[in-house]
Amino acid sequence: MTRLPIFIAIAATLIALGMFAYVTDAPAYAGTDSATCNNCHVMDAQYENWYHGGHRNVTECVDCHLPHDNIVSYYIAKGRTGMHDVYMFSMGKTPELIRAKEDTKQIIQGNCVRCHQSTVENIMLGPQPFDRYCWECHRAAAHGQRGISIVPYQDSSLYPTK
Amino acid sequence: FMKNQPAQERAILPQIVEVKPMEPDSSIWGQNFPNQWSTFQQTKDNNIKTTYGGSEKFSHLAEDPRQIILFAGYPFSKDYNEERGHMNSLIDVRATKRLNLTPGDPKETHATCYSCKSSDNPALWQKLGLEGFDSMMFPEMTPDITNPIGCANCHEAGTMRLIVTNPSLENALKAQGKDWKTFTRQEMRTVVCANCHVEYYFVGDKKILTFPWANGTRIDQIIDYYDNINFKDWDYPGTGTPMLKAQHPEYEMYTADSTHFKAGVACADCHMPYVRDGAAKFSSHDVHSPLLNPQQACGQCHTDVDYVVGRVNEIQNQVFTTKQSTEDALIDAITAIQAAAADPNADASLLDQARQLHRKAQFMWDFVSAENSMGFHNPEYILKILADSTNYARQAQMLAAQSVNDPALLETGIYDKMDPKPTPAP
Amino acid sequence: FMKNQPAQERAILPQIVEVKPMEPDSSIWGQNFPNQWSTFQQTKDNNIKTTYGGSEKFSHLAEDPRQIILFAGYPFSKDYNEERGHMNSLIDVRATKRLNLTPGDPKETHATCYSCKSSDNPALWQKLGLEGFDSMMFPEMTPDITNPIGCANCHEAGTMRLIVTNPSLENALKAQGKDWKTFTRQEMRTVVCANCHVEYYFVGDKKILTFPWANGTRIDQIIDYYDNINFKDWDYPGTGTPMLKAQHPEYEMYTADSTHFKAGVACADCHMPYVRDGAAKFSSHDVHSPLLNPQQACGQCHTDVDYVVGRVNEIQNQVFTTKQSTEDALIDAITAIQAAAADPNADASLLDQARQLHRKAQFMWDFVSAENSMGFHNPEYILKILADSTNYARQAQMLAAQSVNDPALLETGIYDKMDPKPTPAP
Ligand code: HEC
Ligand code: HEC
Ligand code: HEC
Ligand code: HEC
Ligand code: HEC
Ligand code: HEC
Ligand code: HEC
Ligand code: HEC
Ligand code: HEC
Ligand code: HEC
Ligand code: HEC
Ligand code: HEC
Ligand code: HEC
Ligand code: HEC
Ligand SMILES: [Ca+2]
Ligand SMILES: [Ca+2]
Repeated sequence: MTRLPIFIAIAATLIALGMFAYVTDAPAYAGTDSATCNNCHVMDAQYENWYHGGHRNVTECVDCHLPHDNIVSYYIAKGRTGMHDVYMFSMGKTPELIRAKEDTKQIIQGNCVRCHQSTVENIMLGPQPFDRYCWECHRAAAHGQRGISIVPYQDSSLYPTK
Repeated sequence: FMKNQPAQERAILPQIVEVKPMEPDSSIWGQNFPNQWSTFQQTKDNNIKTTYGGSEKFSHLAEDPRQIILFAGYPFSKDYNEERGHMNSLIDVRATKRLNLTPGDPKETHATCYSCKSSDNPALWQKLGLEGFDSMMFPEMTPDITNPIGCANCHEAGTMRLIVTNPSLENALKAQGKDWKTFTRQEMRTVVCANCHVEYYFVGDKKILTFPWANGTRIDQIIDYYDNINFKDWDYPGTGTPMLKAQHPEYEMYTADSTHFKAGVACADCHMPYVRDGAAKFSSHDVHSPLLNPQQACGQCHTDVDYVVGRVNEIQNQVFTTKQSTEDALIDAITAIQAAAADPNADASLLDQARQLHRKAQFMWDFVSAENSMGFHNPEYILKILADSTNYARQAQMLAAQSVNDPALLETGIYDKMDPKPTPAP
Repeated sequence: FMKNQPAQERAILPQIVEVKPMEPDSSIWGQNFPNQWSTFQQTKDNNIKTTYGGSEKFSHLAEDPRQIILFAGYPFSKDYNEERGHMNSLIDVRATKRLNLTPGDPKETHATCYSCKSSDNPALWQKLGLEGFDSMMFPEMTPDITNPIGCANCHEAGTMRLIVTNPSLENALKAQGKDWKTFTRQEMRTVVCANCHVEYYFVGDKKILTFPWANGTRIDQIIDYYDNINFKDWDYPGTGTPMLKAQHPEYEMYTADSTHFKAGVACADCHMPYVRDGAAKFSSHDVHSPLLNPQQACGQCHTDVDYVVGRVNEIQNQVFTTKQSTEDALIDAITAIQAAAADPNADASLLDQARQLHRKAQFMWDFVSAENSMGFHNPEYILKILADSTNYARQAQMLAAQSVNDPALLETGIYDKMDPKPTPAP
């Protein structure tokens, strides 16, 4: 009897969360669909360029942006960076220029090597560490050439030009 | 993605108020486009200086008194300041001591000087025609001009398309067989600036605004153009050189195969980068030095913003010191030609060759100096121009000495020895 | 990542044959690294010319006879060819007419000229010491030198680490307080080329190979260095100018804050790009002009390869024409100084100033001309150097005229009027 209100409260909370999850499609954020990342239009450019780049057939965002050495570090990183992104976005703190942070870069580098290990074996070896990011040379591999629009036309039914 | 957007969220249509063609009052356009209008208004109050540019109205003459000597006999030796944001255009053109407002003076300033300063112009040009506009006197035109640069200088009302509004630009493009109506959007993002940021001169007594581009927009083609029509802006005092003055040839310099131009980058990419209001992007209309907002201006293309800003610095310093050496060479040459010209026995042909080289060298220097990026818009081209200019200036001095057979005219480093240095007229 | 790899999977180890330290014979190293070895061998047979470089052994003197005049009195006026791939180093150094092989001649060529031409050197330097090596005569050393440039010039056997093998580079870095053992891998990808692609001179009678870097590697620091020790390579005939010769200062030019260097790019990135054998990639050891394989050399960083190759062209053309103007100015100056020096009444102090400027101007020009990228390694720096050089050359001419009080010495365009042009000695 005295537990009923608590039960109701819990049920209500669950229903509310469920509704929230359903309406906002929040579980998608637990998945890997690249379109999800693009829910935040602040990353349109990265999405668009990935979409048109060579890697789309073989990668989703998380293939590069989350560590894949084991499932624990995968979800820790996912939770941490995900919460960071959501917080910054929701609080309107999105910086003018979104840039991969240093630890993000190390995660990415690990992933380049994960997939391309046999290709880069020769060059990664040696008594001195390989001290550069792959995309210092492969500048367009991930997100295309910066700043230069890869869609030179616009949808004239939506954006008439006259 | 674009399909998912509800149509009414789109920026251009529908518009809250209807803007009539060539509406001079930007605040009316601004009701439809509050972001563009509010950023545009910021051009009024910018006042930060960068190493070589920025928006503070410092005097170029005080900063580098060599220019007082180089412009002797011409209004630029009286008053020549760093330019500021677009909203200041009217205040600044009316305040400059370069204006000659003496009624009836043969050199009285024409309304042509308003050409690039007001959003009233497009309507006035339509009403009066280019000739009608330019043949009026400056004070005569003043009452009709109440708005500084504004939306109507760059946009077509309604469609917001970028357009050529200055009839002189239209003519200059035509002279090259070009029709801007065929240009792509990305091209217009550069060409729209050419309404104003270009070298120009005034034709005839009616002072018709003209761009000297019939042969092309490269420095040698422009010099050829002026030489062919025997044009001069003024006679240099004491040397008798028929001089040319260069003005803000940003467009010509940038489009001369600069590395960014060849890579497809437009003026607006750097000077009007996209900024965000919430999730929507728009072009910042707060046009100023990109060094004041390099994250936005350069960061879209360059990951390492510190690196590119460092490069600008490196390039500008190199251009600045080279430009000063050229100025020293010009001053040495001018001093020699003055001495030779004062000598009635001077060999006229040699002296004339000296003057021709002085004319050419100084215009080349001015083309770099009056350009407002201190070399960044096209570093290699600009440094080559300075190398050639110095070479011609030195040869001018040598010819002057030969013309009077007097090696004493070969003194160098004259400006350095000057004490005190010249100061701008108070 | 390396931690996760079982040691035997790593490509450097295990090696099929053990290579002894400083092994001169590259084919032995090549058994362990067939890809590097087979590409290395291609440097032997390259013979394609690019606009300004490439691997064909054309004569710079025939191509631009001005250089015959500029190097008058010095072996470079006899024979000066475009360089070729690394495997040709011995053939070419032995064939050049710049060698003086007259036994007992005070100017007989020392073994120092082998310093940058053979993989036998590291072992020889260890055995003889730098002084022992350099004080021998060229023909005396010849029997000990049987291998052209090879693996031992750049790598440590066993680890394959990039190392400084030339003791003169080690000394030069030390003089600047630097220790290459602390350099990163990416830094070594540039520094390893500085074993050879640097300006150098010979100290004393033993002709000890030395890099003039104690004050730094910028052009003005190097000139200061030489001026301070009163060094000269030769006396210019007729002018008496104590001249300096510049040689292949690729390293100094490139690292002088060039746009690529500041962006973290190394020589090996462009000249030894990764290529593939099956899926695995390795550094191409077929070192040559990147314009012959721009897809590989530039394409990973620059998606638009046509654009960057077009830029190289643009930059090189601008540098080339500016460099020729500088040469013309130098020839005019030389002619004037010769005339003045022939006049016993010349003012000694003015004439000496003229010589100093000639020395400086010509070294600056040569620093650009002897550098092998025709400006591309550092366009702005190089164009600024040329602008200054021309300015000094013209001032040298003016001082010569002043020293004998004779404006007839101010003639310009002398080379253009020469008919016939000089030809290299047969
Ligand atoms: C092939 C690997 C790869 C994939 C797939 C990938 N990225 Fe990236 N991403 C990178 C790299 C590499 C960088 C760092 C670029 C740099 O520092 O220059 C980066 C940087 C970013 C940045 C920071 C912006 C910047 O320029 O530094 C964002 C945001 C981003 N990625 C989002 C995404 C999204 C969203 C997706 C999926 C649509 C995605 N990425 C897919 C490799 C990848
Ligand atoms: C809720 C909106 C939102 C979603 C969804 C989102 N991001 Fe972001 N992301 C942001 C914001 C805001 C920033 C800028 C934060 C900053 O720079 O501190 C950002 C920054 C980044 C960065 C650069 C900063 C860093 O961490 O190095 C990367 C990479 C990135 N996001 C990848 C992703 C990927 C991959 C996904 C999908 C799995 C994703 N984001 C989903 C809003 C979002
Ligand atoms: C999930 C695995 C995966 C990851 C992570 C990954 N790649 Fe790839 N990458 C591939 C595959 C598979 C291909 C072949 C694609 C094709 O042929 O269309 C490829 C193609 C490439 C290519 C050649 C095509 C091109 O776009 O130029 C380059 C270069 C490359 N990757 C570099 C990188 C770099 C750099 C990173 C890290 C920033 C990276 N890759 C991350 C799987 C991956
Ligand atoms: C690649 C970027 C870029 C492009 C494209 C570009 N500029 Fe600039 N511009 C700069 C930089 C950087 C400066 C130097 C600012 C400084 O010194 O503070 C500058 C300076 C200027 C200035 C002087 C600004 C001041 O600080 O007073 C004007 C005016 C100008 N540019 C106009 C133009 C015009 C017109 C075009 C096209 C024809 C153009 N720019 C193209 C980057 C660019
Ligand atoms: C209608 C003529 C006109 C047009 C069109 C025009 N400008 Fe200007 N611009 C000026 C004038 C005049 C000034 C100087 C105003 C002053 O100093 O009072 C100026 C100043 C500037 C400055 C210096 C601002 C500062 O704070 O120092 C920059 C940068 C600039 N313009 C860039 C551009 C670019 C980029 C375009 C094209 C997108 C453009 N302008 C189009 C006339 C024009
Ligand atoms: C073809 C367009 C054009 C014409 C015609 C023109 N200007 Fe300008 N004016 C500009 C531009 C662009 C700037 C900003 C760039 C600069 O100052 O170099 C400017 C800047 C100025 C400035 C502010 C900077 C300074 O120099 O002190 C003054 C004052 C000025 N103009 C006066 C005049 C006068 C007087 C005339 C007539 C002789 C004139 N303008 C004709 C385009 C023009
Ligand atoms: C100095 C020239 C210039 C002036 C003055 C000017 N604009 Fe623009 N405007 C541009 C350029 C360049 C663009 C970019 C157009 C493109 O990308 O096609 C632009 C774009 C726009 C757009 C399209 C959306 C966007 O942000 O890219 C709107 C709307 C706009 N301007 C409104 C205005 C209004 C309102 C005014 C007056 C307050 C104004 N403009 C004054 C040059 C100018
Ligand atoms: C729309 C794209 C874009 C914008 C905006 C842009 N750049 Fe560039 N920039 C390029 C391209 C493309 C190159 C050529 C090299 C390459 O392919 O990466 C380049 C080259 C450069 C270089 C090397 C050239 C040299 O002379 O050293 C510098 C420095 C540079 N940019 C600085 C800047 C600065 C500063 C800004 C902002 C004021 C800027 N860029 C804005 C695209 C851009
Ligand atoms: C960004 C790319 C790049 C870098 C980094 C670079 N070079 Fe070059 N180099 C070139 C190009 C392009 C040429 C011109 C080739 C031509 O004219 O055919 C060249 C020319 C040369 C040549 C003459 C080649 C020939 O064709 O005969 C030599 C030697 C050379 N470089 C050595 C070096 C050295 C040593 C370094 C480092 C100190 C270096 N380069 C760094 C691109 C580069
Ligand atoms: C041991 C001395 C030595 C080292 C170390 C060395 N070079 Fe060379 N290099 C030479 C010599 C000598 C030649 C000219 C050979 C000839 O013409 O016979 C040459 C020629 C070249 C050429 C012209 C090839 C052609 O086909 O025209 C290039 C490019 C070059 N080197 C780049 C490099 C680069 C990059 C490095 C460092 C990774 C390097 N070199 C290291 C001595 C060296
Ligand atoms: C510090 C290293 C170094 C020393 C010492 C050196 N060279 Fe070279 N040499 C090079 C390099 C690097 C090249 C390729 C670049 C070039 O030719 O400019 C080269 C190229 C050459 C070439 C082929 C191109 C040509 O000029 O015809 C000859 C021949 C040559 N050297 C002869 C000599 C002679 C003779 C000496 C002694 C006076 C000497 N070298 C001393 C580094 C050196
Ligand atoms: C002119 C200098 C030079 C010479 C000579 C030279 N190398 Fe290299 N080598 C390099 C450079 C630079 C690298 C890149 C090292 C790095 O990235 O750490 C390299 C890398 C290597 C590597 C590492 C894997 C790779 O391909 O990047 C091997 C193995 C190698 N060289 C073998 C050889 C052999 C075998 C020879 C003789 C046939 C040789 N090298 C001659 C400069 C040279
Ligand atoms: C110094 C520049 C440089 C760096 C750093 C670099 N690469 Fe590369 N990479 C190249 C070049 C050049 C090629 C082209 C080889 C070819 O196609 O002959 C290449 C080719 C590749 C390819 C094959 C592409 C294809 O078309 O199939 C892959 C995959 C790749 N790199 C991945 C990586 C990864 C992963 C890293 C970081 C560990 C990396 N690269 C670092 C220059 C670089
Ligand atoms: C390892 C990466 C890398 C390689 C390899 C490379 N570049 Fe670049 N390049 C850059 C960077 C970084 C910049 C600076 C501008 C920017 O940020 O894009 C640049 C700038 C340039 C520019 C603009 C500068 C100017 O002066 O106009 C040109 C042109 C250029 N590179 C040509 C080449 C050529 C040609 C090659 C091959 C011979 C080459 N690059 C190889 C990274 C590279
Ligand atoms: Ca300004
Ligand atoms: Ca060569």
